[in-house]
Amino acid sequence: MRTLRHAAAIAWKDLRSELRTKESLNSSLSFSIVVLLLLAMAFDTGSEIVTDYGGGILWLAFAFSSTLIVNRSFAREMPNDCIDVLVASPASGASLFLGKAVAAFALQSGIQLICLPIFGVFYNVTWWRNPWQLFGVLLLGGWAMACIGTVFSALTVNLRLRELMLPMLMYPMLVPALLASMTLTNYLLMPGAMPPDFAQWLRLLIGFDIIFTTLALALVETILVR
Amino acid sequence: MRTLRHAAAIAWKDLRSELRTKESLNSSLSFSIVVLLLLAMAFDTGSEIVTDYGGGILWLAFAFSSTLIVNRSFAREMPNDCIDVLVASPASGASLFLGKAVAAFALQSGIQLICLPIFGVFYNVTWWRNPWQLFGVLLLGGWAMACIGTVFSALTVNLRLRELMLPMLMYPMLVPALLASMTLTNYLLMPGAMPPDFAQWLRLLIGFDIIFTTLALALVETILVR
Amino acid sequence: MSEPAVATAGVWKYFGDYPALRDVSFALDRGECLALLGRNGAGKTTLLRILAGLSGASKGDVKIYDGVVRASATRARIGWLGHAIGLYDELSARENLQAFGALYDVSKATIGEWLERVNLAHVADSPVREYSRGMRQRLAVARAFLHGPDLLLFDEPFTSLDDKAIALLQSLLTGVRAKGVTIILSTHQIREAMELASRVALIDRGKLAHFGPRTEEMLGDPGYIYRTFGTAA
Amino acid sequence: MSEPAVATAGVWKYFGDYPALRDVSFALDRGECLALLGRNGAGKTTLLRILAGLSGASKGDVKIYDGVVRASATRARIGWLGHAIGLYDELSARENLQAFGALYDVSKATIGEWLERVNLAHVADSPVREYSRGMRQRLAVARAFLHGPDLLLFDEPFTSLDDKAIALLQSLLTGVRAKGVTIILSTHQIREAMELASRVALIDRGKLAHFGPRTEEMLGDPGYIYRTFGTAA
Amino acid sequence: MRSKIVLALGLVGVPLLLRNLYVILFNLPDEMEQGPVYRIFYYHLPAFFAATLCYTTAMVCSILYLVKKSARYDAIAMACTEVGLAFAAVNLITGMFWGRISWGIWWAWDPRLTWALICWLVYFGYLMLRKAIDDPTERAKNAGVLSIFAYVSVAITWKAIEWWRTQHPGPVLSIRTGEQRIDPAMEQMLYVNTLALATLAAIFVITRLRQEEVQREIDALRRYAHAL
Ligand code: HEM
Ligand SMILES: Nc1ncnc2c1ncn2[C@@H]1O[C@H](COP(=O)(O)OP(=O)(O)OP(=O)(O)O)[C@@H](O)[C@H]1O
Ligand SMILES: Nc1ncnc2c1ncn2[C@@H]1O[C@H](COP(=O)(O)OP(=O)(O)OP(=O)(O)O)[C@@H](O)[C@H]1O
Ligand SMILES: [Mg+2]
Ligand SMILES: [Mg+2]
Repeated sequence: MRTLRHAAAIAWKDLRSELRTKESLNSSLSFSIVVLLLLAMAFDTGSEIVTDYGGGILWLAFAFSSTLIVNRSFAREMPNDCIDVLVASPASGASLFLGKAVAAFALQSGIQLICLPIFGVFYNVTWWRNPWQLFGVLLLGGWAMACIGTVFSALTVNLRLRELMLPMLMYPMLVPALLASMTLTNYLLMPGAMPPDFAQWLRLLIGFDIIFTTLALALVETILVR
Repeated sequence: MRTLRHAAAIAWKDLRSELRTKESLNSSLSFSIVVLLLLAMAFDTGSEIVTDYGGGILWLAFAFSSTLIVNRSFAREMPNDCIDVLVASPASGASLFLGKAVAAFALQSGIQLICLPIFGVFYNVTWWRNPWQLFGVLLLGGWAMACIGTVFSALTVNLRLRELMLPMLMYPMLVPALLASMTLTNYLLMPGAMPPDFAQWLRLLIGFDIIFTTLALALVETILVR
Repeated sequence: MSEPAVATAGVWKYFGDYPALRDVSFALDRGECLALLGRNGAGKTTLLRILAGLSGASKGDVKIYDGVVRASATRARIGWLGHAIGLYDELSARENLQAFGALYDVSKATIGEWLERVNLAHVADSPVREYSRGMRQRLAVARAFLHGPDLLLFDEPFTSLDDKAIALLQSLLTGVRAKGVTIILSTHQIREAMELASRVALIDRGKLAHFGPRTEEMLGDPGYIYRTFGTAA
Repeated sequence: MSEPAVATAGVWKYFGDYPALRDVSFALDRGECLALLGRNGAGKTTLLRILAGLSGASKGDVKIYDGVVRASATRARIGWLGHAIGLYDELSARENLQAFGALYDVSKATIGEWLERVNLAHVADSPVREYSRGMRQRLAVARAFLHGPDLLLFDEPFTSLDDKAIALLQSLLTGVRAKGVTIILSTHQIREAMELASRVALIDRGKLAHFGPRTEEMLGDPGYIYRTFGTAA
Repeated sequence: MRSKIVLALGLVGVPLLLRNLYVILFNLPDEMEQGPVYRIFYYHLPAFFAATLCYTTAMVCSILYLVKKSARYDAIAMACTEVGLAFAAVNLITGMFWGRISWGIWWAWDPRLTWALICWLVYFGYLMLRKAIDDPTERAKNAGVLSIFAYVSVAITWKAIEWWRTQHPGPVLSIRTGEQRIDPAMEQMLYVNTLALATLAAIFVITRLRQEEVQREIDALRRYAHAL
């Protein structure tokens, strides 16, 4: 309970400093348009590529924006040594991690929700075929990115661990989750019944989320206290 | 002359401190590998898509990873108010800009050079068909990214939500250069003679570099002095 | 009330090969105010960070109110003020105090009181980015006092405070000390510290060169301690 | 040698609606040392930043050695030391000085000398991140002196320096002053500043409340200036 | 004085706009292939022209601001960009509806469309940048620089139609092609409606500017009060 309350306080603070004004919404809106535009440039769309690989394009955009958001998660605590105050406070490492991950997740989800209809218009995709399942996949995949990304960001605090080449491994670690999300999204964008391996990919994604959240919660205390 | 000497000093300092911490280098390199990996998985490689869109994929990875580098360009000067010391020094805005852009360019080129063979392996592309022309395109396109990225890094360094603002402002400007680089790279990856509009795209890219470098050099002084 | 508020036994701290603290042992009773003195690079900050649980000792033992340093209950009793102010530039003073207060269950009213007390109520809603250096330091002081800690660990708290703010901080510190709060503060503004301190410790290149009560000689003459207990160097 | 080293005429500075400086005019001759005093938030830093060309005045005129503030030649003659140290944490002391020295064409030998002078030669190759606060401040002082400027603008330079380092800085400052260098320093450590200053300025909520020579009364009694020239508040 | 200009412009612009609407709807003939939908064209292209005018003024004023450092120019640049963005949005939206009707899709990654979108995004970014900076001089300075950079994208949008030939119709106006490709009556209507929309844009800019000036006056008064 206390952990959750502290986590909420930290998430709220993070969101507050990001969302000072409603302009943040506008800028994430145009940011996502820009990324989709970039992807459209790379692949001459209009051809059948989108219908087959829509999920790939969408998640690439998500991965990119998420990297940017999550990179700042702990970096925000560095000026003025705010991290010291947090570590010295009774908040546990787990609550710190949870708070930061939730804040990143919320920002990220905001961008995803904006992206989706824009994606629909610009790529002529009917994305609302299976809306609830799609949101489910967005949540699961989004959490995977927020979780791994936050751990990665925490490494910026700890010099010793940061130099262990861990950062190099961090992003590639995400690949299974992203791959699962892409495939699932592709399936959900297609008309017709789900292919048989839908459930299998879903299980992979859920398993990934569970494993990494557990690992992160267990390890974050070591990362933060020198 | 003095401008160049100062620029060299600044570039050298930037490179030195980046190579010390490898913060943006690591994240940018691993992120570009992830992009290549994801795209390889998202699009069944081997199909004709890669031969058609190889340049697009490559430059997409470069563009994304470049953001992570230029993001830090001026942000690096913020802790301890180093920017104040630079601005108070006799170094001109132009030399500051040049130094930073060159440092970003060097880091970026390092990443490109590592990415290129990885790209070749993942996608079964023989990228060394026209190696020198290809390097030329990498240089021109890379400079466009470094140049625009550095200017916008200076413009946005004090903003909240900088992480989203920077790409949102920078990419639309960059699109012509990226488009040209993508197309040129596609041509260079294809076997056979160059299409007739090769020269035209090349001219576009060079023109872009010249225009934006000039604009940046002319305007950066105004940006930096408050 | 018998056990000491802070007790260290044979604390060493290595940074690489460099011993920043060498065998530091002392015990400080409750309600005392310890002035931690020492030249630049002596190890004051290192010691305070170990006491606050921000870094671990390489060797030795630290007890705070008979608890281990990193225990959550212990942390809740500590008020920390480091070299940097530990505040978010883009949030306002009030939002900053709210953010940290939430970690200690501090009420809104208390936050308002503290803003009054450090004379920042009139600018409580502008972002900290716009504060002058002394205003930031005052807010940091309020942040450290906010949750009514039992042990204050202050690293150079007088930095960039003006005469009035120093007087204010001194009165705040004597005020809480009267209520039994233990205080450890490091500083180079010896005069101001001596007015408060009941004990004085001198660290000399990582060693605890002196630990004892504050005497009358120290009050008038800021150089006295270095001359008497320090090494020549 | 007739024209003043620094001359401001009717300088105003607004942050939004708030006038941080109101109609500040003074002229300081070469070789003088001005102590800039004022309570927290008075506007000392704002004034120094305008003199260094780091921010523009909203109204009014600033002349430095008869040149405009932002001219490249003028900038080369200024030594700036702000609230923050202006050094890169991940570079070593030597690399930091080299990086800044390159902008002023300072030789390697000079850099070595300055590292000796501020007593950092033994740690010159460890990254600044590992320095204690006072060591960082000493390095920042070296950085500001490095290129032999003609005008020193120092914002609270004594912060977190120990007794020896303060003495060192004082002797450095008197040394260069004897060679005709002009000095403006803001500080709350009035005692230390009065030993150096030849002129004293008091800023009171943005207004220049006093500007004149340092008198004998000021030397012994740090509160004198505020009592005599400040407003009650 | 200012209000008289607005009034005069209004007296010219609004009747012109209404007359044009009447002529477009009832007097001009249908286009051969597309039928009545094509009438959207009379707003699609003139809106873009009006936007280009606004952007150009904004760019010029930005340069003037950076040279003269007078807040007035910054205000003009800001007002022009806001209005330009609105007209560019009209161009985009009419285009999208037109596309929906004649191509069956809302959007295609045709170079012309893409550039129009990029241009819009760039100037939208300009407004975002303005909103994100609090200090007025800092804001004016950074925005001024951005406005100059942004103008490159306007130039490219203008040229895109010649550089890349794709789905979106190529140039039709005789001043660009040198030959008469559409009915002269249609072409004339385009110019007349451009004039009407440009007048409208001028009215918007001046109004917005006045709003801004009032705001600045209030700020100055507040400053004066603070200084006392
Ligand atoms: C979202 C969709 C569209 C956008 C963003 C768009 C954008 C533009 C722009 C920016 C211009 C002016 C450029 C210039 O003159 O240099 C233009 C002109 C024009 N547009 Fe569109 N357009 C769109 C859809 C359409 C459609 C669907 C049609 C008709 C089928 C169309 C027909 C034209 C014509 C005939 C011109 C005049 C060309 C000239 O002479 O310059 N547009 N459009
Ligand atoms: N992270 C670190 N890595 C290596 N050495 C360090 C590190 N932190 C501190 N040191 C060294 O430990 C010594 C003690 O530093 P500390 O910060 O405790 O000094 P201090 O007494 O607080 O000095 P000051 O009065 O200047 O603040 C210094 O010599 C410093 O160089
Ligand atoms: N960027 C800013 N935006 C808004 N207000 C500011 C800004 N910078 C400074 N101020 C205000 O201007 C006033 C003067 O600030 P300044 O930093 O010059 O004070 P100072 O005399 O240096 O104080 P200190 O002794 O605390 O360093 C303060 O009230 C401060 O709140
Ligand atoms: Mg210290
Ligand atoms: Mg100050």
